[in-house]
Amino acid sequence: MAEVLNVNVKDGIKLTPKDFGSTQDVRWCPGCGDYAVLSQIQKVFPELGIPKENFVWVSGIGCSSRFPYYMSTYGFHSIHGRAAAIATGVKANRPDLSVWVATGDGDLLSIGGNHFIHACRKNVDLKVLLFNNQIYGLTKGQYSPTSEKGKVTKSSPYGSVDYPFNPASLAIGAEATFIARTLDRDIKHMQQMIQRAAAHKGIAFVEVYQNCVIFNDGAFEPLTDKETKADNVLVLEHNKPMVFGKNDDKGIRLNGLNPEVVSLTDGKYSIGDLWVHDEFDKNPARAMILASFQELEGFPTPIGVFRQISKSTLDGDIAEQVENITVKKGKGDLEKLLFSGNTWEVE
Amino acid sequence: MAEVLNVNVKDGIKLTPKDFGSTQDVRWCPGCGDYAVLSQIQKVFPELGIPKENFVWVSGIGCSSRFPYYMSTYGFHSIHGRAAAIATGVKANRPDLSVWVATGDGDLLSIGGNHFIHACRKNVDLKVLLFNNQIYGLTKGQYSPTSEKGKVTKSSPYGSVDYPFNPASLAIGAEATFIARTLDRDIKHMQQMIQRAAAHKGIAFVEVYQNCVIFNDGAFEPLTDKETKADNVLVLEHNKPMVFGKNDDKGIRLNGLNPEVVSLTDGKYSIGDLWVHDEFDKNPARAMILASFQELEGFPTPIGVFRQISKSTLDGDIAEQVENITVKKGKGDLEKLLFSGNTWEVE
Amino acid sequence: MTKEVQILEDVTIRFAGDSGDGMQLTGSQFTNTSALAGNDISTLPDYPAEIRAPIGTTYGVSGFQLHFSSNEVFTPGDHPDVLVAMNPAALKVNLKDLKKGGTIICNANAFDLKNLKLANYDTNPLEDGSLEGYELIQAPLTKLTIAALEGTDLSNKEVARCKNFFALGLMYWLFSKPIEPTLDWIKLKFKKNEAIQNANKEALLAGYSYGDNTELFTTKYQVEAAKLEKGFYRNVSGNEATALGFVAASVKSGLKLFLGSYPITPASDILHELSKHKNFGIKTFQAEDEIAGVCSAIGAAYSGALALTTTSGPGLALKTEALGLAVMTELPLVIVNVQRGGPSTGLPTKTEQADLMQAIYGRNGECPIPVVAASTPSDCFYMAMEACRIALKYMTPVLLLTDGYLANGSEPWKVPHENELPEIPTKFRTEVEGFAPYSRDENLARPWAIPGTPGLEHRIGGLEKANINGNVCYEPANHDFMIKLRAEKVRNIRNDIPDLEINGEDEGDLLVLGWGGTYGAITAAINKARKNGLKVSHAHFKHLFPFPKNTEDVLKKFKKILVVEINLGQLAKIVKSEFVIDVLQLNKVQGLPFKSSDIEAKIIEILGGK
Amino acid sequence: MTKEVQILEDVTIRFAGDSGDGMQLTGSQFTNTSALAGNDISTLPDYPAEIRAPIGTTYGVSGFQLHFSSNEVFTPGDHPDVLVAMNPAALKVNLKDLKKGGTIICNANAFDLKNLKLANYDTNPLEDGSLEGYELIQAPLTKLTIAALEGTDLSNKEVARCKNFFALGLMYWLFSKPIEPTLDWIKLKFKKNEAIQNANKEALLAGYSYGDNTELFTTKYQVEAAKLEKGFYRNVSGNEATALGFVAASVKSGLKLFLGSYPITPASDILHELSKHKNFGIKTFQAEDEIAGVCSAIGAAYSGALALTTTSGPGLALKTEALGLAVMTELPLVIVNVQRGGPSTGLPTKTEQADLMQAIYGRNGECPIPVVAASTPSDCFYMAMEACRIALKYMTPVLLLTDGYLANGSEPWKVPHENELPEIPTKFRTEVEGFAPYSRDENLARPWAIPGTPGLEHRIGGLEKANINGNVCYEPANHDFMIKLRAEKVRNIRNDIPDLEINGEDEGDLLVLGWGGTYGAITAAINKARKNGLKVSHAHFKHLFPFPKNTEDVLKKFKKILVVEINLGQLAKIVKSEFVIDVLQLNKVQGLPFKSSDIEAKIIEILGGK
Ligand SMILES: Cc1ncc(C[n+]2csc(CCOP(=O)(O)OP(=O)(O)O)c2C)c(N)n1
Ligand SMILES: Cc1ncc(C[n+]2csc(CCOP(=O)(O)OP(=O)(O)O)c2C)c(N)n1
Ligand code: SF4
Ligand code: SF4
Ligand SMILES: [Mg+2]
Ligand SMILES: [Mg+2]
Repeated sequence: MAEVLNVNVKDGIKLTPKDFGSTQDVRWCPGCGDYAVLSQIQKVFPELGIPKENFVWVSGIGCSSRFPYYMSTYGFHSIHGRAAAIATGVKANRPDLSVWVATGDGDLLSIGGNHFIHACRKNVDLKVLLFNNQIYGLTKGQYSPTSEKGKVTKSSPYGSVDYPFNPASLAIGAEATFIARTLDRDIKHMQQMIQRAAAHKGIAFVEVYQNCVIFNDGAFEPLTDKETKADNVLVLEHNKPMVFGKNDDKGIRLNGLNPEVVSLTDGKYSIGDLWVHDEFDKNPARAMILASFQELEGFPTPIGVFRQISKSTLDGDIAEQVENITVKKGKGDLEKLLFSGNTWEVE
Repeated sequence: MAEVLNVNVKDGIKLTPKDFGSTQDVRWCPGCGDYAVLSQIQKVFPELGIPKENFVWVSGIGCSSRFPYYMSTYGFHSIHGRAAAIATGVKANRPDLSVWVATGDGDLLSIGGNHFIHACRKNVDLKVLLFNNQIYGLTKGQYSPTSEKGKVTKSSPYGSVDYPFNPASLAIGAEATFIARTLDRDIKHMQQMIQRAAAHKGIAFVEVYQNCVIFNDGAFEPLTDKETKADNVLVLEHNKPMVFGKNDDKGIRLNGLNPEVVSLTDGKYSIGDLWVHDEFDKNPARAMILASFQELEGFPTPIGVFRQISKSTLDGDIAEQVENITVKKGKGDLEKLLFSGNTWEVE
Repeated sequence: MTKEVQILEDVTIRFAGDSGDGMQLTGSQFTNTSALAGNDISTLPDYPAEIRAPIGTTYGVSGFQLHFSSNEVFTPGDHPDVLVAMNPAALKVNLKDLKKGGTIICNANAFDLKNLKLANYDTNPLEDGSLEGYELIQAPLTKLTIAALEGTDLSNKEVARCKNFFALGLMYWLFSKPIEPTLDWIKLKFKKNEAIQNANKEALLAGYSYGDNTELFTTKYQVEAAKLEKGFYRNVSGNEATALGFVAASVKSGLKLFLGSYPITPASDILHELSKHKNFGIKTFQAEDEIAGVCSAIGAAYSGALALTTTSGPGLALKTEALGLAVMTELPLVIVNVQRGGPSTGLPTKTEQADLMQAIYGRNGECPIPVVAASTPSDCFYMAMEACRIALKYMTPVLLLTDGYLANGSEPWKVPHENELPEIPTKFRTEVEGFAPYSRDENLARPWAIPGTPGLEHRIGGLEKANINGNVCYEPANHDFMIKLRAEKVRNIRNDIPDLEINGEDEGDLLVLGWGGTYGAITAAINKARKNGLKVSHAHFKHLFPFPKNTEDVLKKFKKILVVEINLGQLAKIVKSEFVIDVLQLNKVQGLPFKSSDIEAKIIEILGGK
Repeated sequence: MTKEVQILEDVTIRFAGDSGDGMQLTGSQFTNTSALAGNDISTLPDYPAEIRAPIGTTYGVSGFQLHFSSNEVFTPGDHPDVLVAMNPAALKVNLKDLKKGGTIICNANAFDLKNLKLANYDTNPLEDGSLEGYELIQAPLTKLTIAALEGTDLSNKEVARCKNFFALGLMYWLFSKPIEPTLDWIKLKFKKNEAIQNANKEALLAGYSYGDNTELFTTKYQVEAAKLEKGFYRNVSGNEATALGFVAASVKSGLKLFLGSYPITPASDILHELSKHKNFGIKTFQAEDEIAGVCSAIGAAYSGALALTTTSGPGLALKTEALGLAVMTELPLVIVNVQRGGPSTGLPTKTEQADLMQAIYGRNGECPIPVVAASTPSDCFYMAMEACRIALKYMTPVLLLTDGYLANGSEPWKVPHENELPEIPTKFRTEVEGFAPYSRDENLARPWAIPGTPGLEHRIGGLEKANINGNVCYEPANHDFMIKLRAEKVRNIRNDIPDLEINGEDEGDLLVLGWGGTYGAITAAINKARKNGLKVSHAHFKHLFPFPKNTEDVLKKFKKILVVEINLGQLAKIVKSEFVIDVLQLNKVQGLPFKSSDIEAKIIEILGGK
């Protein structure tokens, strides 16, 4: 049974990043953050012990959704917003495959929002990489559901009136079992997140803050710029206190349910007072607080694994049910089925 | 400007429940929980001070979505899953109307999930009543996205493999500004929730646990049965400690971030130790913890207002933008617009 | 009391009562019993859109009509001979359909003031003479049932609920049917509740003996067994047959079946049926909406399943964008559309044939999808298999049209043996040598190279594909070429499907053309008209896109063509544009199947004669 | 150096370069300048699906073609006379379209090894003789630009980027155009960055004087002003004109405009344009998807707005279920479908006419929606108004079809004065007396009773409606009646639209039938063929459903009919079925507009002649 339910991991597979490079020219704009994700994927994939032919990339439509063309695995560049739904079909039919979704903030969260939240709740064993550039790239620069309120774009010349989604909050609300965030410019961290997502059984949602040089350049600069990064980014690590700042001089403390940024240098608080990150907490509140940092004045943006919990997967449960019923009722016999029910003979 | 942005409330309007009853026969099954919602709405509406002609009910498809036919206000029984999207159009175009959505767990959370989460994030000033009977009624009994895992229905003869949504969690994740829950059998409480929803500016999401006598009878019996109700239901009230149980003998305490059910009679804890409900907390964690009670062994199901926060509304912001730009640029002049840009004269 | 037994060839009964009165059950029991007794049969259930409308109202009436005969049967009957009316509302709603002089058997106890009022009767029709001209039999069914069950532990309500079995027993008596099949069924069905089991049994028996003893009836009837082809039979509805056809296609192709679907009336039963047969390796996925239904099926097809999605009109509308993707990626996929009354939500529980244009043309771009349609409930089985065959052989989505009438109606089906069913060869590509994702075989089908196959990794998608290598390609000439190639692939299917068959001579004054669920009604009408000497024949499309290749030849041999459809003339439009010939039309869009008499009348109107 | 000035009637130029080279800008500047100088003009931008493909690649080439003339102009020109190629890839991609013997002006500096390789050139075409037969002008545009800008503070990269202005200046010189309009534009556009402003200005001037001074050119050209009708003109693209048409309809109807839309190429610009004009009380709502786009518009229509939704093919597919609702609820709504290459994602930045069937038939049930189409960029203005007029007068959704070619192409438009535009009367119901939501006026339109109106509270929805009172109604006869009533309402619109016009005699050997964006190409071809003595006329549908009522009369007077479409024959199918006549077809589905020469050739093939 394990075979049916699990991604086919084999020992002794020797693959290199080159094995995953495609023969197609990569057609993103020079300088686009998408390139970074592509190289990190090509770097991590050979290490996963999964035969190349068992990887499937499914994407929707958008700049980021071109991703499958640039991988030499199986790939499906589908239609706008439907990647999660198609990938669900692939995985439900074939739990032996390692199924990855490449998607954009418009693709996953605007038109594709419903498939996303349902894939989360059902815990389909998909790895969902959200290329969040907070803009519609391919359609040349309209605001997206992650663009900040007030953003001036082609479709909002006077500033957008929409509040943005917080993708991590949404995923928590929809009960995704693995939620992480990383940065296009932080290569090492991204690699870790990809590895962690691959290792998770169930839906793994990884939000990548990705720079669109053409339509939303610099959106994440405070998080990636060498000067400001340390003060603006909090790297989450399991079982570690939440420390950040240029000289690790700041930390996050929980006051009741309310997070506070505290200084570690003014003598009031020390590392021991800080909130210790627990990825595996069943209580969604922790992750929710982390996700809400962005709406709080003066808080750093967390990257890393917000939450990872363990639940059976949709694809696994479906396969198991088929198997159990087959064992119980015996393998289906067409002749018997056709002649079942009330039959009568005419002689 | 206030006129444009606000629901038209007038003083001295004298309406009675009868004014809202329709001439159409109500066609729900005898005993259906939907009747209770209808009567409470007809009871509360006359008290809101809103002229009858300014109410609009929009619904999708499902048993519950027949609701508009039974109200003598303006009503739109639309297509499956799209009520929130249509209502958004009504409200964005006409902020002066009081727009209500009647919807089912399939209608709102299955096919309509995307419109729901987007209406939440955009804070459209809609009152959304979810008739959650944890089943597809109108299509005769398939499991719904709120049915419990393992449920045996027509489409899951061997038990469903889906984990359900927790509608409150989803709404919190999508950043709805008002989230409440009530019971079809608790008439007084339902009235309060309807009043509260009506008074909220922005999206007001009210989940009603509604019994479907035909396809899911008794789903909420533990919460509505006189014998068991007190032990299974926690009535949330702002600024009140969370007490429940037959003789108010139990309470909820927060241990760090983790809620605990404690006895108020064993001498260990007293009312003063309990978690005091704060509807208005900006931190979404509190509401998230309340929403997660259902997944915790031995916890009561909260009813009442989980959360209410204040933000500008989509419809208000759109109207305001139109107004500001009109003030700034002057009322549009078609002749000028036509002749704008590079024009030249041929003589 | 001995009663006269009269032999009839042909009887149509309609059971009608409140939604809660169990009329669907009563009807199906009578159907099964008649089938077992060798009659040919056709049925038509008709229930309200409401789940349980308030008791006694006209809109809460549920009906089940069945036509059983010692001859071949093609329709559920135009006008019932017998109407069983369990309450005033049932009488009110159904009387207009009853044959002139037909028999009304009604539950006299239900004709009290309250019920008469609920049914909007000002006076009691049982008393006011308005039923003159009918044979009216007033039986106090409720009271008789209560009397028969005296002494049980059941509540009054439960006892009263058994009256449908009393009525059924009475009808068994009246039509000289055996009661054993129903007794067996009761035993099985209520095995967990002996009290109910016994009560229903007693009610049935009491009804039966009431017939013998009452003076209300002087005659009983008998309909002899029909001369059906030898073999094993079962009664199937269209939805059941569709589901079984897919199971068969799965077995015969050796592919695992995957159904991605979202419930919708009247298609949901296919989902229900398939989800029972998981031991065939079938996976059913109840998706969040129709788009996810078809998309999950596309994902399953891509990864090697025999993939299906099932829906009805509004659901098909939602799936159209994704169907374009299936066309562009050339994946095998079967979409079932069980048509219902439209437009929009329309008449969701009623039948119609108005989605033909949507099926053939309702997509952006030049987006050809083969369309097939079933003609009878049991034909759904074969057309489901046929749809799978075409999909797999040509690597294409295929649309199977049925309708609410076929889906819920039933007929006896001579069950085929597994080994009589055709194999459906499949062809996963595995050789690496020479592989190109958009290369073509002799059918212009591209190779099916599924994930997990080493060396065949490739990318597909919704952007235009370069011929052969399948890369994204914006070349003008390639686009034109591929558009035409996709069209040709589908057009070529006409060489691989049976010729259009003709019932009657292959030339004459009039050809009646139909498709889908009108088959029975047209056949009955044609047979009658031909008996009356009219030179009329019938051809019925099972393949609607492309048409069978002999179609033009068939059409040309008739002076006139009449296209009969439950829409405003969709097939007529297509025939006119395809063959540039004019046609006559018969269109009635009432949410109901055609009566064969409507068609006969039209034929007579065209050809003259009586 | 004085140069000879040669007078030309007609010139087509194509500017081509990398996506980053600013070719769209260069093209539009030349267009505006030529327009201001009185030429008649037509343009065709053509850009890649990628935002910025890597520099130097063939798939990253962006082009802008314009045709300017002292005569009336109908198309952007079949084959450019002059190709401006900023790099090898641009040459490679565009050379095949250049007129035999045409002029190539290329940036010699860009023809280095790297760029040649990126464009897959094995040898340098400037040197290997492959360009023989063309007039090849190699100008070191990059170097000249750098030289001209010596001493600025700009970076090298920024300086090099100014080369498009140099090229533009050179072309202005070559075609004797004034440079002032562009100088003005530069001043305005770059007013915030003086360095860039000056650099562009210098580059433009340098390019202009380079023409005078270089020996590469011995001749310069002049295209005189066209004899256009008197009046004020502006250059408009189809999308702009569509947006303006809606603003005009809003003003003329006195209704507030509401647009619910989701971005999609090539329709997004309508959303962009309308969102600029909020001071007309316009509300634009960027919805979460196409379904929400149309649904929000339905909600807005219901509550009294002039409601719109805009999209392209795949988006229309998603909207079809909701359109059924708009039909059933009989609400006024305009849906714009800017057609692009399909099926599926297809060729998203290219033009096509393959959504006609989807527009007319792509919905479940009998679901009639009037369909109109624009013929030229400026016609989009009038057809947008016409769509609103029909929607409001008949209380119906109306589909307006344009296409990628019309949307992005532009032409001079003689701007109408506000008071020349027709009023669009509206009619909210307010009288309570006698109100019934599905009563009808003389146009069979039902009353528009919007929320907020006291006493008119009523319910509508997607279930079948009872005639007049609009209650939910499952009555068979009512359904048939309403289906036919909805059909009739839409069919009657044919009495309220202009007759089909004929360009040429109203009888003859051949009638060329077209619709939508092929108008210009057909007109040019017909004019030429008629000059050559062929008896051919042209009729172009603006109303496709229903057809103008004189259509059959028009068609009957010609021996043959040729239907020209950028699809596989969708209008042809409809004409055949509607009028039961055979037609000839010309279909080319390359993602490109027709060349008029293709059509001319086909006419000659049919009628003979040269
Ligand atoms: C059904 C449909 N609607 C709209 C579009 C147009 N469209 C293509 S990509 C896109 C949004 C892209 O934004 P995002 O998903 O954020 O991807 P990015 O380009 O930013 O990577 C849109 C609206 C489409 N292709 N199909
Ligand atoms: C597009 C579309 N898909 C499916 C359906 C069928 N359908 C009607 S109601 C319904 C679900 C009803 O469940 P819920 O929303 O929970 O409402 P309830 O009947 O339980 O009140 C479904 C699947 C439909 N009418 N339209
Ligand atoms: S437009 Fe933005 S997101 Fe798209 S490829 Fe270019 S830089 Fe990347
Ligand atoms: S089926 Fe259930 S939800 Fe629907 S009306 Fe009946 S009791 Fe209510
Ligand atoms: Mg994006
Ligand atoms: Mg429900």
